[in-house]
Amino acid sequence: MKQVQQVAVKIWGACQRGYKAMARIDGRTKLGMIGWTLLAGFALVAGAVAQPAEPAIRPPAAAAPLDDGQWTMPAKNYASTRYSELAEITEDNVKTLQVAFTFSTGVNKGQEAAPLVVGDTIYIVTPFPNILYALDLARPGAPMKWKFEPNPEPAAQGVACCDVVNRGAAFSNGRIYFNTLDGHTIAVDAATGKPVWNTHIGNINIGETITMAPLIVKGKVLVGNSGGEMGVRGWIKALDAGDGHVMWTAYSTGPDAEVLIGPDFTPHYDMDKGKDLGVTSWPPDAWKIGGGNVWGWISYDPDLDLIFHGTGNPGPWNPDLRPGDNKWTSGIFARDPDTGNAKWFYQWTPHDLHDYDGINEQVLLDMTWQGKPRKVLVRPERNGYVYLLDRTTGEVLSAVPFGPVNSSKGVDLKTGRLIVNPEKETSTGKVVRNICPTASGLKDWQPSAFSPKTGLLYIPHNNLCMDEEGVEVNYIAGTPYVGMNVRMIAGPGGHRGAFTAWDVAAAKPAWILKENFPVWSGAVVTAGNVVFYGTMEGWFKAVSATTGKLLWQFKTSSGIIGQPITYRGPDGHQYVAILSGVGGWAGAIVSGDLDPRDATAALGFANVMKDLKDVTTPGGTLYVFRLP
Amino acid sequence: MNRCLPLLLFAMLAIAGCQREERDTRPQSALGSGKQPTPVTVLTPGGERPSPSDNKAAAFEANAFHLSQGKRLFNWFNCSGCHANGGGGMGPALMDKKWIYGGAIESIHATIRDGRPNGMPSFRDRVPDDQIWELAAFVRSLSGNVPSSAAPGRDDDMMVHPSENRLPNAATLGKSP
Amino acid sequence: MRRIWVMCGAASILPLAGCSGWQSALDPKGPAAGELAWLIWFFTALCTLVWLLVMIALIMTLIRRARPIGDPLVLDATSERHKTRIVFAALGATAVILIGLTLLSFFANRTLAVIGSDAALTIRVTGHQWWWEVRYENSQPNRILTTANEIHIPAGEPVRFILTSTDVIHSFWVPNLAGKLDLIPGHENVLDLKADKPGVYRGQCAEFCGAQHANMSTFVIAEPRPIFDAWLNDQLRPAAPPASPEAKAGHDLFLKRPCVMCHKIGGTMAGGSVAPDLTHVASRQTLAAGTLTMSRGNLAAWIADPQGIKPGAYMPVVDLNGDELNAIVAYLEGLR
Amino acid sequence: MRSDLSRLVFGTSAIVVLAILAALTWWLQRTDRVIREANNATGGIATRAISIMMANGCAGCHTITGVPGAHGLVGPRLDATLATKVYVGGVLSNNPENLIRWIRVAREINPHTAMPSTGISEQEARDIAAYLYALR
Repeated sequence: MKQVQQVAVKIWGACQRGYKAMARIDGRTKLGMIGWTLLAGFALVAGAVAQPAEPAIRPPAAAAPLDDGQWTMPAKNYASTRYSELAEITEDNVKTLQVAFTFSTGVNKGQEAAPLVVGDTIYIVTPFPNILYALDLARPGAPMKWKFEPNPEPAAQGVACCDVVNRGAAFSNGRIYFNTLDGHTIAVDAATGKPVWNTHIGNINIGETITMAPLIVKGKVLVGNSGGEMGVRGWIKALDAGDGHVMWTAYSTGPDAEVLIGPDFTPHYDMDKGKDLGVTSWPPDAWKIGGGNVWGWISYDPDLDLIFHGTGNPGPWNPDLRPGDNKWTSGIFARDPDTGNAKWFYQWTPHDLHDYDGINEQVLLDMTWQGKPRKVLVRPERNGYVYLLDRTTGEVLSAVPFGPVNSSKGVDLKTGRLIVNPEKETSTGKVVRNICPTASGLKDWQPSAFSPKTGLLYIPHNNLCMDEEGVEVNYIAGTPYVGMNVRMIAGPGGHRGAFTAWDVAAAKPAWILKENFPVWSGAVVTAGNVVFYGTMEGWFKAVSATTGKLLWQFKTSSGIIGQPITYRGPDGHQYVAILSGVGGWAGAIVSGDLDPRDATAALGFANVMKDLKDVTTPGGTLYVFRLP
Repeated sequence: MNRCLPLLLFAMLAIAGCQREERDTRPQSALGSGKQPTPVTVLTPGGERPSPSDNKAAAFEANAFHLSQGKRLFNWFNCSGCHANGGGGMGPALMDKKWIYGGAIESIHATIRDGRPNGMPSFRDRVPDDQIWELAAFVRSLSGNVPSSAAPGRDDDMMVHPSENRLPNAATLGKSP
Repeated sequence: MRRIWVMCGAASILPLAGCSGWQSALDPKGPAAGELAWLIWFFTALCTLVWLLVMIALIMTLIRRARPIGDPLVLDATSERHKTRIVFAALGATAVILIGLTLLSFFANRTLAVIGSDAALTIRVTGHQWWWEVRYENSQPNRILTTANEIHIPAGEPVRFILTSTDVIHSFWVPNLAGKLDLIPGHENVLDLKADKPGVYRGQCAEFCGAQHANMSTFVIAEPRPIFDAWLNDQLRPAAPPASPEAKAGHDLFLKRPCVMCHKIGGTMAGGSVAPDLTHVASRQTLAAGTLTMSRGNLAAWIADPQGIKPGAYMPVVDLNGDELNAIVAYLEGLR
Repeated sequence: MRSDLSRLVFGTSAIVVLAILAALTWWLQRTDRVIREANNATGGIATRAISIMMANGCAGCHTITGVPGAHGLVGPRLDATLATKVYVGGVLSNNPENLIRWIRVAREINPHTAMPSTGISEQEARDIAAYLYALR
């Protein structure tokens, strides 16, 4: 159908040009032309009508099954589309959206979690102290069913970089799985709220915390650690969903045996081939404290039977202490979920200079690329590029910046290497000004959403630049290991955030919304053609998925950095939920009550958020909306 | 004689300049242990009690040498990793007027030495006691309450903020970047 | 009278005996230092010659009987021409000598600049108050070696030094091998040198950098290539595990006490980098940047009271009892 | 008058010089005797001791008369009073053999002492003991 449409477009264009010369042409030809024009016009209309029925780009069916109205994992499905097929709320009626109920979590720290909805219950996990609440949606006002308090070690707050957040829980097979800041993974019975198992996998005394949302794949709970700013060696573990024992551990640095690189490992680029690169691409011993933490998002493709996860920045930030490519940090692994064995790897940012963690979400899509059907993975990356990777091989199909980038000059598609801008290289004692994007990336963890209806990827992101100065750094286990003075400033244009709709097929933005503050919340898009996201001032916004036009907004009690979800309630109607409560790295100035006079506070983020304290205060409230 | 007097005075003044401050880089056990318990709260049943006094605190509190050593150690021991250059991050801000566990140098010393339950690690045995006093003195100076003659110098590198004793008041700071 | 002259001459030569030895610019052991030594001697000789000529001319003028002065307003053309010629000749000679010396030093600089252009080894020296951090660069990152205060180089090969600092300005000066060059925070200076023969050459910080500037020295040890390679490989090993129960106790104490806050010992949790790397500390010949020779007693003395040995140094006095002190010494002594 | 004065000056000078010479002779003889006695008592050679003490860290912890740079405050001061002390290291009675043992293997005698067993040779320890006893 698409080919027909393309031909039609060509003919239409030819006819349009032809009309101009019409006056000099005889009647018969004119008649023929009009006929062709009509035919082409008809074909165009037919194509447009047919498109939704046969979308050109869509997630693999196995990874994104038909929508049942529930929301059982933060990314909605294994393909991480954050797309709901619910269409009761539409572009037309969204303006009447109103609050159905609210719920205070009682924790005034950054609320980055996505609520879960399973059956008649909504589950929310708070930042430290990581309380898990179950609210009964079947009763008016959604009263509390139960709450589970894991009582994590308070000292863990002292080693949690960038606020004490939690990015959500996951549901599988009658249990809720979530992580606590002090390094426990806990399974809780979804019906009763009683803990089933509790496995201690992180050691706060070396700076290890866990903030990520787990992903449950084939009876395994996949969890990674945080601590890239503390010199913690990154890993991802698979825990048995039944009893919680660790089935495999894959480190992000070190010898191949510990990274789980075996004979199956077939990276696409030469730079990732070699023995024990996780050791040889580091100075002696540096890999043991080299970061590469897995604290972001994991996707899973059941057809290929591969999980995809990113690895965080190498530590310390000061690159002088770690010459080399610093494998396998700031990259992406494809692994076999049963054994953890790596299939391929691609490094977004070899020898990272600016804290470009590679942990963002990857949306799994099937599409035609340059005439060939491809299984791809779309990834708006912290270093500023939207990457399109072949997810079977790890080959980069395209990498296009989605905002102002001057720290690099593009990606060499032949070698796969990021072309670093030597003017923005940092080192000890050197002040480098105006590096874009910042350490927080053009886009940080805040997940984007993809709508197969529009073919657009909705990217909430930052528009920031920074000054950096490498300083002497000293490794002391359990204390920060950064070695960089950072001061962030607003990016070109003066607005600090943006919400970009990215045309995946054309690899260019469809529209961009400017936001005063970084858009630190996730996004969700629905079949009703509405995109929801929140701002750090506290506005919860609904915009048109096709044009980006603001359709509705609601001011919540605090800044929003959470992940919106939408679900079908027990009454059969569509609801939208969001946690409001400012914090995270961007909002630490408010949630941590930092002093704006110090430009380097919160690793430099406080400098660009000085006025946030005048706009919002800490909070922690769940808001749920519905049509009247 | 009249002409000689100022000369004599000047000479005496010049000789006074030879007086050099003793830098006690070795622990001075004679100065008291500095281990008097300092309560975190001001509330005590039984009415007012005398405030704690400690020779050791006085020797460190407004001493330029110790303050500058404290500033160096603040970076060396990664205090700056959590508290930035006073503005805070993973840990609370230190340059404001808010003291969660008390702002007396004894309290700060106790905080560094023994840690606090909500994330402050204990540096007991990891940092010699005199260095903890130096750190405590520097931390106290961050909020601009030591004599300007003793406060350590500005960070010259990225000029993240002026020297500790010349910080503008938070209220007068520009609102929007 | 004659004897006095002889004695004076002998006495004046005596200080020159100090010119040889392991820290002397006048005893060059490499092309860079040789070039400079030659310049020093040539400049000194030429200047001495000029000075002597001037003195002779002066004395002659003073001794020569004064001619009767005529009318100062009447110029004697011949005499004036003569005088002008002399002045211009002297001026010309001065110009030629100065230009010559300038050219000499210019060409010497050019020679210095190309000594290390094909250097196979690059060593990064970072100045700290008051010690030297030494990093052997390598294109293979896991063969980068970090050590302190003692610099081994292969003899007969050019070596490139990259000099920088993290605190204040220091200056790297190994007089037998090269001229001095500053270590400046945030800036990299490049110094090339070559040691012609194996030997031990002492270097010293040559820019006042604080209280212990005088005790900030280094030793450059030039060795034949095979020995150097063996040394490098040896140093790349992780630290030796403690061999005795006492050393084991010392290892545990090292990680529990303030040592761990600043020092690194490869293969352990100690990863500090603001103080010298101790992974192979006992293999070095000196302690505390050349202040003490390496021995068990000196190790103990340095740990027990660094402020007594180097007052103002950043190594603090740590409260250790006798057992603890000896355990740590036993451990460090095993780090060869 | 003048010659009287000169005679007085000359005479005084001569007496002073003679006195100095006598004192010097006495002192040298005493030193010689003391060193000889110390050498005999310990079986060491006092004159070799200074470089041994500097190389092995004695100077780092002790203040030792006559040793350049030995201003240590960690251990006791080693000076002329050493020979008259009653105990060595607080445990052994003060005699040459005990002092030599203490210098070599202090920790075998008192396991809790901070003084390390220096690991020097017997002869070196004897040389040091000779030097220390000769300080009196």
